[in-house]
Amino acid sequence: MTAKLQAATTVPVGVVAAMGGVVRRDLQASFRQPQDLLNPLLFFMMVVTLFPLGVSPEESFLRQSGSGILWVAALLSTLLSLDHLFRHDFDNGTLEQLVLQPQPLYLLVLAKTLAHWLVTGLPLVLLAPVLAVMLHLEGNSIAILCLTLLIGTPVLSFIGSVGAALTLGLRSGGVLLSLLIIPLYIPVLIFGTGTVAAAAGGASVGAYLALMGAFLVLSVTLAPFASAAALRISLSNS
Amino acid sequence: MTAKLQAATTVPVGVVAAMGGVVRRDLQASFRQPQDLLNPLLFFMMVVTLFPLGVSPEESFLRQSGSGILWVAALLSTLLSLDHLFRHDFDNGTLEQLVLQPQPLYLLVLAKTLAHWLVTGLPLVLLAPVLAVMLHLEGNSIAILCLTLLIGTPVLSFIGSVGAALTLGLRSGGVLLSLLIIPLYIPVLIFGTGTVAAAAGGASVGAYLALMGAFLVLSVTLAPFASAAALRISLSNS
Amino acid sequence: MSKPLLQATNLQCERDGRVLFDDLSLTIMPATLTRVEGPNGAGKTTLLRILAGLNENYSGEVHWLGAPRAAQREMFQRNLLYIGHRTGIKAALTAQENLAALMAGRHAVSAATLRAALAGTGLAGYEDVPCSQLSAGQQRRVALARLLISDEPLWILDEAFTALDTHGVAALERLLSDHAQRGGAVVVTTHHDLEVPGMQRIRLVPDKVAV
Amino acid sequence: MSKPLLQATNLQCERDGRVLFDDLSLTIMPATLTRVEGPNGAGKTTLLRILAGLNENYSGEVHWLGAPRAAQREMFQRNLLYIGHRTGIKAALTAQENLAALMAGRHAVSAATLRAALAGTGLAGYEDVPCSQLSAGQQRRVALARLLISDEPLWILDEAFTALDTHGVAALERLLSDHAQRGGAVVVTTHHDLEVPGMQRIRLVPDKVAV
Amino acid sequence: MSMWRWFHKFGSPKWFFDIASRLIPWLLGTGLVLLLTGLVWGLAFAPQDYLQGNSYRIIFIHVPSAFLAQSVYLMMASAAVVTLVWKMKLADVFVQTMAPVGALLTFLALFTGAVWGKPTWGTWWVWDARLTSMLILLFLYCGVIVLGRAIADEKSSARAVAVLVLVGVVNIPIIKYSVDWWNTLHQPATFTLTKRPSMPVEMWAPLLLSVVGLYLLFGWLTCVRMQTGILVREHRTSWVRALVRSQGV
Amino acid sequence: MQFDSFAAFLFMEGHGPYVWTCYAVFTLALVGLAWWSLKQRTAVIRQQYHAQLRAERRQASADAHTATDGSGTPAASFSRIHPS
Ligand code: HEM
Ligand SMILES: Nc1ncnc2c1ncn2[C@@H]1O[C@H](COP(=O)(O)OP(=O)(O)OP(=O)(O)O)[C@@H](O)[C@H]1O
Ligand SMILES: Nc1ncnc2c1ncn2[C@@H]1O[C@H](COP(=O)(O)OP(=O)(O)OP(=O)(O)O)[C@@H](O)[C@H]1O
Ligand SMILES: [Mg+2]
Ligand SMILES: [Mg+2]
Repeated sequence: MTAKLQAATTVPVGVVAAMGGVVRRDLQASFRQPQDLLNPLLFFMMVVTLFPLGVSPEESFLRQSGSGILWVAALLSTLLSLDHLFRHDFDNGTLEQLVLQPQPLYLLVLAKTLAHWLVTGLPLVLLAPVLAVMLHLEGNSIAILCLTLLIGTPVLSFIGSVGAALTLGLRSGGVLLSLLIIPLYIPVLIFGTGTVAAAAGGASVGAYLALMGAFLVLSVTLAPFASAAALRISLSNS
Repeated sequence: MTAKLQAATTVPVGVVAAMGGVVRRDLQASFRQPQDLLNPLLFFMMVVTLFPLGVSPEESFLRQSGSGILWVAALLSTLLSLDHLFRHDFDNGTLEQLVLQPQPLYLLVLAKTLAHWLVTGLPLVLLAPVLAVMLHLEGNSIAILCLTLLIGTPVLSFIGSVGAALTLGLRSGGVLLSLLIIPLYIPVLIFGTGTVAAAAGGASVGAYLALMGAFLVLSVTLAPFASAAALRISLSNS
Repeated sequence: MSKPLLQATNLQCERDGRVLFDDLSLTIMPATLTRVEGPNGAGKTTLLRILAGLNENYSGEVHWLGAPRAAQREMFQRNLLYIGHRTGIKAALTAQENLAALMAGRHAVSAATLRAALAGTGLAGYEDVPCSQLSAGQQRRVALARLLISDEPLWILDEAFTALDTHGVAALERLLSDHAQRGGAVVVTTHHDLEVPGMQRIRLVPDKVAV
Repeated sequence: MSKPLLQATNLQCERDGRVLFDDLSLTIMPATLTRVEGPNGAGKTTLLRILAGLNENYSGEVHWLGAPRAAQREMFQRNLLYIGHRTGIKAALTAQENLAALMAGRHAVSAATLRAALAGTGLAGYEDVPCSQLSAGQQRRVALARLLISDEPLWILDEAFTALDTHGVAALERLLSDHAQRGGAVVVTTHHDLEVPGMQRIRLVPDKVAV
Repeated sequence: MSMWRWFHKFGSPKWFFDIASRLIPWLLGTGLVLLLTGLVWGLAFAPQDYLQGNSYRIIFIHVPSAFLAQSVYLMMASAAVVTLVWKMKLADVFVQTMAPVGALLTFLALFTGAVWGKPTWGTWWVWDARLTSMLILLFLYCGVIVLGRAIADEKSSARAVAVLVLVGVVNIPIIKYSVDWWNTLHQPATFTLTKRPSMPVEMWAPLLLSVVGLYLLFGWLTCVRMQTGILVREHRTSWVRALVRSQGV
Repeated sequence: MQFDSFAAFLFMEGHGPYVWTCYAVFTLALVGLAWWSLKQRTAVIRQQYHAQLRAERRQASADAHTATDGSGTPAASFSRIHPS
């Protein structure tokens, strides 16, 4: 590998390869620190178990509010994990290097957010059926619930990435991040639980799912732009 | 203040003054600006808002589960904030300096945890009545609820401090310890909501409150020892 | 090759109400080593981050190979190697994984090359140790290993010599002047007295009239 | 005053399966300056943290004024000033608040003294700036300001000269040898060539039999 | 080009400062007269509502606050676009100085609504679509304020807040739509704000007066607060220094 | 006037407390905001005025020092502080 020592005129590593690199590296780092992986999951489980304990263990209550509880819990665990999305990388300088990579930043941010979802959102979707059974939800509702979580949790990650990027250098990070993001999460929450309620009421859920799909497409395409802009701002300030 | 340059034989700053110093400094750092005081309040309010939106806005449901929701939200806010209890100080080296202060470490840790409660627990107790009204709780229940939160939130902070100290350095130990802390939170939650339910049912709450008081005394006296030991381990390891 | 690599004109930057520099112009030619000097707080880091495109809170113009940098951001970044105060090393990954990650978006390198680069900075035997278990100087060495396999012409290094022992400092000095001799450009800050023949200097003098 | 301040016997420490030092004994007398030397990764930081009582993963004995340290922890800590890689500066607090916080458990100092100490490290005018807005060197200066108002006899400083500009380095060197001359003891690591008359050296040689 | 020059001129802080100085007395005078007329008329002279009795008189402050609370966010969003695209300082001054005003108006709408709810609905609060979306608007405002103050650097703070306001404004219609939908899904329509008898002129005339009056007062507040913001940001320019010299005590 | 007496006006058939709290809070909030905004403006002007005076004084003393030091800034002495 002899150095060419003249301005390179091509970007030899393709965008897709670079995005793959980002995902692989983030997954690697997460699996090295398993407690980072498990924390959101444990949190999710705990929030869900708190309701039978703290509110009421009655089957009718749980059946009625189970899907709402699972959704709120999923939302909160995503929120909890968002603080880590960029902060470690910011502190150790990896983020600077990401911004300086010769690929469009918003694609790299997209890859990073995707990795975040794979680590925090997906396990939660996989765990949801178990918890749903514990909350006495019915088979059909459980299937719909998991489907809405599967569509909805990436939306949460992507919207959240904007907040994480905006609050990056700031000391009051965690709480501030939640303040900025929770209002934006509300439509997802409403339609997520709404879909399950519609299914339980026997209505057709096609339209609801289409709407959630629209949220997903919107957030995946737009949020990385906003996050990339916010990251540049935060880095300028550090 | 001429330097004596020989081994000092007394500790000139008293324990109480040193503890006061720790509390003041932590409050200063949290409330750099007056509007920072608002953050935990807003956060708590938003978490509570998620439940009517996600589960059900009906008055009967909210009245029944209002106190449980508030307790769960309080528990979650505490949990979310625990990560920050020692981590910043660990990263910037303040924790090393704390450990090297010439006062007993467990008292300094006690002061630090107290500061944490003042910043995260207390505001939440103060806001709880407003949210309770929005969740349609009744006057008597509201008073009891606030009382249980006032006794219960410091317990959450103190128990949590042990977990925070342990997860600081131990990489794989983290999971184990979250698992240890969660079960410890559950009795507090059960008795907290149980007290309110008893009051709503017209039963006397004296015994419940006495028990919660016992939790408080126990956690304030024992948890700082465990946390101090955990901090030393974490620091040895870094 | 007389075309300047990087050209900045009329840079002005203020931070918390204090003007760090004003009307600063500079040209980075190929085959030069430039040292940015000044006491603590003069604005060296800020200047380097502006040149690297990390700090956008400035006014003035920056050109890359004669054209505005903003219009060719990706090409510029492809040709720039920046190492800052914070080195870009993840504590959870091993030395080799870290180096691979840093090279990922740039050009393809084989595992053997990565190991050779690490060995070149004195980390033979530490390739598979998580970086959290490396000492301060060893962590910097992981970051500096990039220099050994870089094909970027422009190097911008902030406090490049921090935490290195005497051998490390000498070896790095040689590497930097080699890079300049072979046509590359180096912009560097350091507080130890770096003296390289033909070194250019940019001196930042703090202006103390703070409001 | 010939009684040793700190005495360590038969220290042994291993980290991730590698023995850093073994059977290391040392004595820190009053009125001495000791430099711990060694290449990157030799174990300097580890040794200093053991001496300061921050790292408990070692075997061997440490005595303070002739008696086992464990039995008189608080007195020992009262007489020790340790500044590590990480300086103990909170980004959210101002320079003066940080200094006050660092002095809080030690001895009472007036606000005027704090400001004088900050001025003495060249931070006059920055007393009320949050430390997040200070440059790397300025942040270290805030931590070093403690040295100017310390009444602790034993100073343990890890990489004390990092990030300081040339003036700062020279002034700090003077301060350290003054402290030794007036009967204090300094244990320090640094990679720049510190030369003080009468300086003692502890050399850590990495044992290359890595596992 | 002429567009650019237009922006340059109207984006000049000094130009705005001078115009604002001239507008201030007019805005304050007419705003106060209209608002007070509207309120006195509404409180004392407008006829009683046959359904709600006298409690309906809260409408004369409730509706103006609610209207303005919503439109301030839209104005902030337009200003945020200008901040990001043209990097115009004035636009950021507007966003950052007016966010607290928007939050206060939102709070007033919520508070007056809550107090009104007690006599009419028998409860301080219901999780009704419109109420809930107003609460979320308050959260959005709080986020903008808190973020702006948390970032010390002026330029970074301006750009970060602009990004947040824009993300928020994209979401506002989505939130509104979803909350409307949610409410009708979960809750049988117990109360709707829109279901009311059409208002006689003696009721809507004072309402109109107070709405217009509050808008004018808002204009006055904008001028005063933006002047403060300009003074802070431009403190090193010669014209501000001269002005401070001539006015400082 | 819709009301027979001033007392009736205040009482508003039982709705007085609600109506009047609303108007009171509304007025207080707006007046408070206006007062705060005006006060902030004068405070900023006054503060900048004093800052200018201070800067001039500092400049004058710095000019006096430049003869000795050259930089006009207090150098770091790193000498120990011995307050009386
Ligand atoms: C906290 C509680 C309340 C909130 C947040 C609230 C919010 C709002 C908002 C945002 C508007 C403006 C709608 C628009 O822009 O068109 C509005 C208008 C109005 N509100 Fe409320 N409201 C509350 C309680 C009440 C109550 C209790 C009543 C009376 C029973 C009421 C009666 C009205 C009326 C009559 C209008 C004007 C109608 C219209 O323009 O659509 N509101 N309110
Ligand atoms: N994040 C920040 N926010 C606001 N101001 C800052 C920030 N970082 C640095 N500054 C200010 O900018 C000035 C220049 O800082 P910079 O880090 O560029 O200095 P430097 O020359 O690199 O110093 P050093 O030699 O100590 O690294 C400092 O005086 C500091 O007050
Ligand atoms: N947290 C840790 N866990 C395990 N091993 C570690 C840890 N930190 C350091 N080590 C190992 O201990 C050895 C000594 O590290 P130490 O930080 O003491 O070196 P040092 O002499 O201070 O080096 P430098 O000059 O680079 O600061 C290193 O080789 C490293 O492999
Ligand atoms: Mg620097
Ligand atoms: Mg070291």
